[in-house]
Amino acid sequence: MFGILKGLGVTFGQLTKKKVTLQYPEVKPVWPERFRGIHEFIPELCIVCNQCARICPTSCISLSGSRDANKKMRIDTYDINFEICILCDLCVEVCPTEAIRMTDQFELAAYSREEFYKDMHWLYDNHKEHGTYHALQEAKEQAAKEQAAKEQAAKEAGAKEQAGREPVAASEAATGGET
Amino acid sequence: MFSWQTQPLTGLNFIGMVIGAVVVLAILLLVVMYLIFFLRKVVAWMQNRIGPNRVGPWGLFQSMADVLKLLLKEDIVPAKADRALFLVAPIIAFVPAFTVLAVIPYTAGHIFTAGLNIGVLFYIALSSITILGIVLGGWASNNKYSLVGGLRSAAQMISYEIPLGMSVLGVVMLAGSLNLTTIVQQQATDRFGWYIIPQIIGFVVFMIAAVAELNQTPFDLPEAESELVAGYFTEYTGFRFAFYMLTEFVYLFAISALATTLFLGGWLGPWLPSWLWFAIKTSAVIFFMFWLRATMPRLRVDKLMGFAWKVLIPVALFNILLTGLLSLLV
Amino acid sequence: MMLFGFPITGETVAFFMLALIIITSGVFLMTLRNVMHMALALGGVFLGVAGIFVILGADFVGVVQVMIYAGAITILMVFSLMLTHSGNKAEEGPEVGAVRGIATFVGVAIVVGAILLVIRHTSWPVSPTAMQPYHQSTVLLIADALFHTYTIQFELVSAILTTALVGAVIIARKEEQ
Amino acid sequence: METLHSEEMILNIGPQHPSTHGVFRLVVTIDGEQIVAADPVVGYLHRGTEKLAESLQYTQIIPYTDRLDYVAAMLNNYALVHTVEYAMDLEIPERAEYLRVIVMELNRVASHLLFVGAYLLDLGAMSPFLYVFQEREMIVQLFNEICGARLTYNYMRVGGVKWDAPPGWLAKVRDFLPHMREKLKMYDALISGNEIFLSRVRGMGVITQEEAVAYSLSGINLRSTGLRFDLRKKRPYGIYDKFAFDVVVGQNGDCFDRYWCHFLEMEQSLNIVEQALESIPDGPVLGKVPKLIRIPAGEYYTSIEGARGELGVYIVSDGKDKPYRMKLRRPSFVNLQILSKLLIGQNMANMIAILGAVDIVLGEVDA
Repeated sequence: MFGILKGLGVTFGQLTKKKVTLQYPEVKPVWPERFRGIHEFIPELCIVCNQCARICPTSCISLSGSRDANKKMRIDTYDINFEICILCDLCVEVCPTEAIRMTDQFELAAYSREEFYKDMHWLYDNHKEHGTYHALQEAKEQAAKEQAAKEQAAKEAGAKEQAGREPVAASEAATGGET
Repeated sequence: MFSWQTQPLTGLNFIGMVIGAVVVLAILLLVVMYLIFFLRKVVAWMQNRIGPNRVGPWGLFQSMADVLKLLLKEDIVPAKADRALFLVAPIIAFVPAFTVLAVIPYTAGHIFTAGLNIGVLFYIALSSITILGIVLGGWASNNKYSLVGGLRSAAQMISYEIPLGMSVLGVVMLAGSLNLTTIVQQQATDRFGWYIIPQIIGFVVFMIAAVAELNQTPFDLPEAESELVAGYFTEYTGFRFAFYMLTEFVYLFAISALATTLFLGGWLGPWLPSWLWFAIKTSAVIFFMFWLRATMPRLRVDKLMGFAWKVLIPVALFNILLTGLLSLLV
Repeated sequence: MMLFGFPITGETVAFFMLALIIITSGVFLMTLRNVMHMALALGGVFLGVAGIFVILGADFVGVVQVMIYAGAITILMVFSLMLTHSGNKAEEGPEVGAVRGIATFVGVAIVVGAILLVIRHTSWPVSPTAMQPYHQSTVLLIADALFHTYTIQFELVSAILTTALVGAVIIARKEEQ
Repeated sequence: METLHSEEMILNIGPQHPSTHGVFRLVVTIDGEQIVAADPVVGYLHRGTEKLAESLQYTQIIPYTDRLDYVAAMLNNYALVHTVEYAMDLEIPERAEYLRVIVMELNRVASHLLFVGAYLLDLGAMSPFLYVFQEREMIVQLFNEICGARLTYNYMRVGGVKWDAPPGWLAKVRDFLPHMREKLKMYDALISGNEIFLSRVRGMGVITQEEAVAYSLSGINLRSTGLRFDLRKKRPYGIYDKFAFDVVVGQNGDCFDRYWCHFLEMEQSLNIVEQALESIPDGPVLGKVPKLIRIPAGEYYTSIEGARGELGVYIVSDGKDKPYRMKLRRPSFVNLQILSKLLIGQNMANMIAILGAVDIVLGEVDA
C-alpha cells in the first residue's frame, strides 16, 4: 500500500512540471552541427573521383562526369536514392573536396517513391535552405578578412615599434575539444 | 422549484418530461465527451506532455472531432462474426449506462431525476446488464482476443459487483433508505457528517470495486492492450466502437456521481449552488481515477478474483457488521 | 377510451409493451437454434417480467429480478457457454412433422386456455388499482415481512443456503484432489 | 464423473502485437488462459546482415551493425570494430578508448531505460514509459551532438572513433550524471515499491542458474540468477580494467530480479562514465590505420558485454578487405531460447510479464 502511495505522489508531482512536448510542425528541432540529415551537393567542388559511390554501403549514389575544355573533370549527373540511403555519412567522410555534405534537413516523407530519387539540382537546392555551404563560405571569407586585418594591424604595429616581437595570435577560437 | 415527480402525468407534463430528459441526456453526453478530454489532459500532464491541443482552442473540440470521426467511419461486421449478436451487443451495453443516470440527484432541486425508492439497487441492477453486452460483444466478434477479453470482463465484473453492493449497504443502513435523494439529505443532518467518515472502510471498498467495475487501470484486464489488443471490442469499429467507449465513460461519470452521492454528501455544501458542489465533488472522484490510471500497472489476472473474494468481500462484510454494531451502540 | 375492455392509461400501454417483449422473447427462446441467442432471449424474458413487477408496484422485486436473473444468471449461463461450448455451430434439431406440430399447438392452446380460465375465475384479495404503487416503500414492507413476521423461516432459509454453499465448496474441493 | 474441460486454442501473438516489441510472433496454445505450449517464430525482420557483410568492406559494415540492436547501437559498433582491431592488432589512441567507453555506457543506460519503460508499459503502466523517454532523449541528444544521429550512430571506426567530442560535450555529460541519478530515484519511488507491480513480477518466470547456463544465456538474464558473469570484468576488453564498478547480480532469477538488475546496472554505468570523464586524456581520436583495412587470413572472435548479453563477432578472413564470412552472436537471439520453457503453465497475462523481462530486441534477434 505504501509503495502505491509513493507512486501516486510521483505522478502527482509531475502535474505542474514543465511539459517536454515539442510542437513539431510549428517549432522545429534545433539540430547540432554534426547532424546527419539529407545531403547537400555542391557541383562546383566535385572532382568526380567516385569515392562516395564506392564507399556507400547501400550503393545508393550514382554519378557521371566528363572532362571540360580545361581537361578538368566536371560532374554531369549526381543522384542519390533515398529509398535505400541510410544517412551513414561515409560519403561525406571520404569526399576530398567536401562537395557532398550533410544538412539539417530531415523531413523525407513523400507521397510517391519517385520523389525519393534526388538528383543534383535538388541536392544543390537543398543546400540553400538547409546546408552549411554558404555559411561556411561566409565564415571563411570573414575569417580571411579578419586575418588580413590582423596582419595589416600587426604590420603597422611592427612598423611602428620596429621590433622583432611576434604579435599574439588569436588561437583560442581555433582550438576545439577540451581538456 | 418545478419537479415533475409531484405533478400528475398529464399530456403537457409528459411532453415536458420527455424534453427535460432529452436535455439532461444532451448535457450528460457533453459532460462525457469532455470527460474524455479531461482524461487525456490529466494523464498527459502527469506524463509531462501537453495532451490534445490541436482541434479548437486548447484542443477543446478534440473529443467532438473524435466522436464525429467514429460516427462517420464504416461499420464493419467481421465475416465470421455472429452478425445479430455483434450488432446488438453494444446497444445492450450502452442503454443501461444512460438509464442509471436517471436516479442520480444532481442538484438540491433534482429536476428530471427519478426519486426512485430503490435508487441504489436500481443502479447496481442495471449496471449488471451492461456486462451482458460486453460478454456478448466479446463472444460475437469470434475473435480470440475478444473472447478472452469478454471472459475476463464477465468474471471480473461479476466478482466485483458483490463487494460494490456490499460496500453500499453500510451507507444504506446509516441512512435508512435506498433512495439516493434521501441518502444525501440524511448526510446533511448526520452527526458524523458525510458518510465518508463513518463509512471510510466502505468507501475504500467501494472505490476499489468501482475501479474494477469500470475496467480502469489497475483493473483494466479485459481491455489490456499489451495482452489482448483491445479486449472485447477489438473487432468493433465506427459508432459501435463509440458505443462501447461511451458506455465506459458514462459509467465512469455515473460511478463517480454515485460515490459523491453516497459518501461525499452529494450536492451538499455551503455558499456555492448545489449543482456546482456536485460537479466539484464528482470531478474530484474522477480525477482520482485518472490519477490511478496514470500511475498503476495492471493487476495480475490470477490474483484478481482472489482479491475480490478473499479480501474485498470479507472487508465489506466486516464493514456491514461494524455499521450494524455501531448504530446499535451509539 | 377503452381497448379490449381495458382503459388506456400509461400502465396498460406499458403492460402490453412488456407483454409483447416477454412473448416475443419467449418465442425466440424456443425457436432459436443458437444457444447464445437463446440466452439473450432468456434475458429479454427476465427483463420483461421485471417490468411487470414494477408495474404491479413491486419495484424492489422488479429490480432484484433484473439484478439476479437478467444480470447474474444470464451472464453466468453465457459465461459457461463460452467456456464449454463452441457455440457458433447451430445444432440441427429433428424435423418436426405436421401431426406433431398440430398436436403441440392444440396442447399449448388447452394449457393457455386453462390458465386464463383459472385467472379469470379467481377472486384476488386486493384489486391492483387500489394499491397506489408509487407512494409507499415496498422495501419497508418486505423488510417488515422478512424480519418480523417470518423471521424464523427467513433465518432457516439462510442457514440452508449457507450449508448448501459450504457443501458445494467442499464437493468442488474433493473433485480437485 | 467426467471433469469439465475447456478446449485448447491456438493464439497467434504477433507478428503485429503491441507487446512483442517488434515483429515477433509467438504461437501459444492456451487452455482457458493457461499456456500449454509456446512456439516463438522469428525472422520477420531478417535482413541478412551477416551475408551482406561478405560483400562489404569493414568500414561499410559498421552502419549495418547500427541496425542490429537498434536500442544500443554504440555497443554493436564497438563489437565489430573491436574484433577487426583485435585481428589487425591495432593500437588505439587513449582518448578514443575513453570516448568509446563513455558513449557505450551512456548507450547502455539508454537501453536499460527503454527496457524499464517498455516493460512497465507491457505491465499496463503508461507513465514510466513517457518518463524514461525524457532521460533517454537527453542521452540521444548527446549522441546526436557527438555523431550526428540519434539512433544509428555509425560512430566507431576501426582504430578509433569518427569524431572527437565537440566543445562542451564532456561537460554536458558531466551535468547529465547527477540528473540521471536523481531521476533513477524517482523511478525507483514510482515503480519498485508498487505492490501491484511486485505481485506481477516476483517469482514469475524463474530461471535457475543451471538452466541459464544450459541455455547459454548471457547478460542480465544470466546475472539475475546470481551468477557473477560480466565480460567487462571476466575478460576485460578495451580499457574496462581501469574502472571500478560492481557486477550486479540477482538472487532468484525471476522477472523482478531482471528488472532490478537493469535498474542497478544503470547506476554502475553512470559510475563508469563518471570515472572515464575524470581521467580522459587529450590526444588524437583515430589511430594509424591503413587506408584499406585488411585482416590477415584467419578466424577471429571477440565478444563484449552488450546491453543484452554477450555480443560477439566472429570473422573468417581470407586476407582481403572484406570478410570471407561473418557471424554475429546476438544475445537477444540466444536468450530467446528459454522463452518457450518459461511460458509453459503460465497464463496469458504472465506471458507478457515474462516475455518483456527476457528483453529481446527484434533487430538483433532476426539480424
